[in-house]
Amino acid sequence: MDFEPKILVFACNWCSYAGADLAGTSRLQYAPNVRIVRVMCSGMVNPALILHAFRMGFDGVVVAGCHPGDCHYNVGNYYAKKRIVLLRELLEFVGFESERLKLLWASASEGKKFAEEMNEFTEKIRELGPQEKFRRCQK
Amino acid sequence: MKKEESKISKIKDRVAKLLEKDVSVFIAYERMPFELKDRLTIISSPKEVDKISVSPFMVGSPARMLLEIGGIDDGKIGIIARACDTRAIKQLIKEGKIKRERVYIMGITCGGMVNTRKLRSPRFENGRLYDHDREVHMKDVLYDTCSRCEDPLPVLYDEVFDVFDVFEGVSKADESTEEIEGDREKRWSYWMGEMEKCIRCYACRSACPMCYCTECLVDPINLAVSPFTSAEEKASYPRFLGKTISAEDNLFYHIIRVLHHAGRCADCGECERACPMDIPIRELERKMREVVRDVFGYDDDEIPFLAKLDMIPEGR
Amino acid sequence: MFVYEGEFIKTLAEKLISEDYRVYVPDSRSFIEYEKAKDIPKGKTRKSIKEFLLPQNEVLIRYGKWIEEVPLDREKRALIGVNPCDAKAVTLLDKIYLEGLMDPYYQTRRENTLIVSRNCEPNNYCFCESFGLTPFSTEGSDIFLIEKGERTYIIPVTSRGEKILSSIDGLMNTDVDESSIIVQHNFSRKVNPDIQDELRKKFDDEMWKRISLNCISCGTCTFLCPTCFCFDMLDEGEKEGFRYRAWDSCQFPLYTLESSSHNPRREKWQRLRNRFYDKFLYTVESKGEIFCVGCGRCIEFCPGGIDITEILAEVEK
Amino acid sequence: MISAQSIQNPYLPFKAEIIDIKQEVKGARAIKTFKVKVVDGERFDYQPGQGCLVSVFGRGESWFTIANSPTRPDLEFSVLKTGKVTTKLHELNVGDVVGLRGPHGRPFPVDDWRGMNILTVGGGIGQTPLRSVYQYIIDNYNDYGDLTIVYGARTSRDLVYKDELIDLINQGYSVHLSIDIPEESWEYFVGYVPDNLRRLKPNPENTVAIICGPPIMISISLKVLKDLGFKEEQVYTTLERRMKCGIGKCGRCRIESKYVCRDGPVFRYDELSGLLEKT
Repeated sequence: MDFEPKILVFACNWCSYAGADLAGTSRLQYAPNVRIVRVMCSGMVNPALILHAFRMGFDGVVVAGCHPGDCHYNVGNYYAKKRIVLLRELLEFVGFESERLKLLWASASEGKKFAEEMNEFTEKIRELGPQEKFRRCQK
Repeated sequence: MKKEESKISKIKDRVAKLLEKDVSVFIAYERMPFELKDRLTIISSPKEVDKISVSPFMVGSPARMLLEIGGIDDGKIGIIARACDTRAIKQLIKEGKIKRERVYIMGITCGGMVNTRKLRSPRFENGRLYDHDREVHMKDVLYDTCSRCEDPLPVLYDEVFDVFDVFEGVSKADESTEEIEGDREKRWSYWMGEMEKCIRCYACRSACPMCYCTECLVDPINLAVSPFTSAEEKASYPRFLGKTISAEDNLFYHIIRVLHHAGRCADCGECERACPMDIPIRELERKMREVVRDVFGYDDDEIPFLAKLDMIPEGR
Repeated sequence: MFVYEGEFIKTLAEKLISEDYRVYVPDSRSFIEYEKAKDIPKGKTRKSIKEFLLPQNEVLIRYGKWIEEVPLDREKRALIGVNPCDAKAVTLLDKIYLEGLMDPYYQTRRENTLIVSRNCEPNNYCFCESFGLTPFSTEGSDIFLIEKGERTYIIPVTSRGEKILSSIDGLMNTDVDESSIIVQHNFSRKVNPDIQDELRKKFDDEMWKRISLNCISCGTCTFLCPTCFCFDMLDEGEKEGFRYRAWDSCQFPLYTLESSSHNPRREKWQRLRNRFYDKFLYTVESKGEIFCVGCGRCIEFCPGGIDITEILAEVEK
Repeated sequence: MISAQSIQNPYLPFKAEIIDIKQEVKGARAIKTFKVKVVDGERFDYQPGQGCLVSVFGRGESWFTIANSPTRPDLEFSVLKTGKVTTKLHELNVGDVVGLRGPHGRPFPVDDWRGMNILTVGGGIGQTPLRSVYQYIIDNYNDYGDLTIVYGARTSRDLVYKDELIDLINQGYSVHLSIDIPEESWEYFVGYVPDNLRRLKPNPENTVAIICGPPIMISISLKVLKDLGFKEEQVYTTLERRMKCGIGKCGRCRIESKYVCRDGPVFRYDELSGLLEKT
């Protein structure tokens, strides 16, 4: 049975979500196991949201935001970068595969890049296999 | 150890003189009646000065007490602070929670605190520690924090008292967090084993001077609700974590708590001291300090770390 | 009274495992499975056996469209090496959960749990003598062991204990009188149990504000206390999930917070005061029993340094 | 008279279907009255003053006093929208299923009140337990003396069961409504409930008074009744505390040695006078 990973993407409304739209309108195919949640800014993504996603059973989480400097709120993506790096370091330290969490800069015009990144990330997670570590056990 | 008694009496006289005019209350430690442990206390008049006790058995963070009684009256507050407490006070001042001019900091040199849980029935007589009438060398029963303390000298003070000979053999965190490194699965099973023990009593959160949020996201045991909070707001309050006790959920709680201390933790070890189940939660904080120092290159700047945005580590 | 030469705990454990009990023995922190235990230390475990009768998390109902499953834990357990104060605490928990409306979850666990306690070595924090307990009191346990060097004296306390012991060979009954094997222990800490009227007088006293200064309102004292029984009921999972109950502490501010944002015990000192009044006055009025067994865990592990014996002495003054 | 199922496992709710929803009050502090029928057809007998834990799986449970009298069909609960469970209840509509646990709590001793006059003093949503009392009294009117209902709220829009009460007025019952802030088309008393009470001067002779509402209103009304000569044994009230298990186990609703969910929520005033802890 081929493992179909479940990926959650927090796409920032101004850049990445628009990029994902562009990928869709220009008929680019990318992995269907990606579920996109539109957030107003990548800086809004709280580390507890990410861990909650893993707890609910997602195999990979991507936080997609604007390139540094393009953020509609000036500093949102800087905060996101800091939080994601800190969270990845801590997850790596406790022995969780930190590759399951990815930060992606994708602007509104990079539809193709967005699609490629999604496919590549899905393949990587498919190799890693299902995420059993944080999954909530029905004790 | 006559030297020890005279130093402490010098501190007592100084506190008494301070209490007369320029300080309204003083945060110090007092010896507990039935056991070898010092707890925090508030000295408000020169008469109560002789209950002050300065010893290697002090438990509780004076910085946290300062936060708690900071708002009572507008007089100046004196505080006896070890090196890690002064770091915590400095961070709280940097974050605007305490005004420097309202605090009179009496720093003391620190030789490390003794972890009495490692001893069966400890006794302390004129500077020497005995357990079941067998003398114990203090350096082997220190708290893990103190045995790997990076900087045992106060960083912020109005005056310093040399009470204990400073703990020379401080390993500059040489055996850093690598010894639990190993491969991923080993680390994960190590931390699952540790987090299994956690009973989510939140002593670590309550004991930490940096954890002063009115509302905690992970498990709101301190939900700030007013008569004007609307029903929708109360209903939609994000409940990421309830009271489910599993190793993963406990790790979820500790990771989120530690993330909030990035660049702020004073490494005083109060969280580990408060934990009834002896879980090495300070390792997570030390890893956070290491990441903040090495990956981000942040080094005790005026602007708090979480607000400094111009440090984008490449390739991470 | 029986006597057994040699390692009685080992034989008892193997016998019980053969009767498909799961056997737990103490390590320094809590009770672990017998197979995993290297040696069995004396003295109190940090977590009491309350977690075997009232676990920190207990699923009451699994729901989907409606109630899917009501999981009752019918596993047969044996706890060997319990100290007398924890065993007595179980009888106090019974007063709450088995009187009035019977709590089925607690009841099935209680019936399937065998409590084998033994004499313990009190440490500096113990004051069980003030409540009429000694390191040798057998109340609340099914079998009581007194280890004396190589020999172990065994006292069957309940009929269930007798039934278990009858099926073990190698027990010789002996009529040595108890006083010869009971060791006196003088306790450094004392509490005067009948302070109910003092407590009533001192409700609005200023001392509670001063005493609660060190308290940091964490849940350690209530979670480690063998007689604290408060719990919270929560649902997890929107469409399908489980309704569970979890330990709760009257020291947490949310414990009495009402949705109108009125909180009868908003201040830290009110919550700390409530812990003393609840254990030494209110339960005496409602259940006729002091809900404290003098195990001293709340003193030993309090991060703030709150000492129950010191405070009760001050109440008495 | 606790239903059979809840004796065997008091934590299991049984099914009940919502058959009617009436929006009493709109706005931020909306109040809806749910008429609910027990699905398994199990006899569910209770007495005025008792309450149930209404449970919505996924959100939790809340305690509601049963709003109608046992002499009327089915069960009614008035739910003020204020938190996690109540917001979800307000989103439900007719035909949805909720869980019911109970009835729990000590009821009003309506049998001992035979032949006495009944005075109910209500404030805001506190009118719910009183409604079950005065409906019971109205249905057995010849066993009791005369009935006086005093009820008030902030504004006329916040009055619960308003049209019902106006019908009672037309039928000749002595009902005295009041609102705090004057409004044009309001022909009844304007002012706080205790002032309305002071104006009415009910005579304490052979009378039982029941006060229920916000804590301030309760304490002032109690003073007014005491000045009028009411003794503490004649006055009843219901107390409010955070409740979780509803069966006297979890310890949250305790006021000193009394469990509000088991020994209450109905208390006679002299039982409360010895309390150290002011609620």
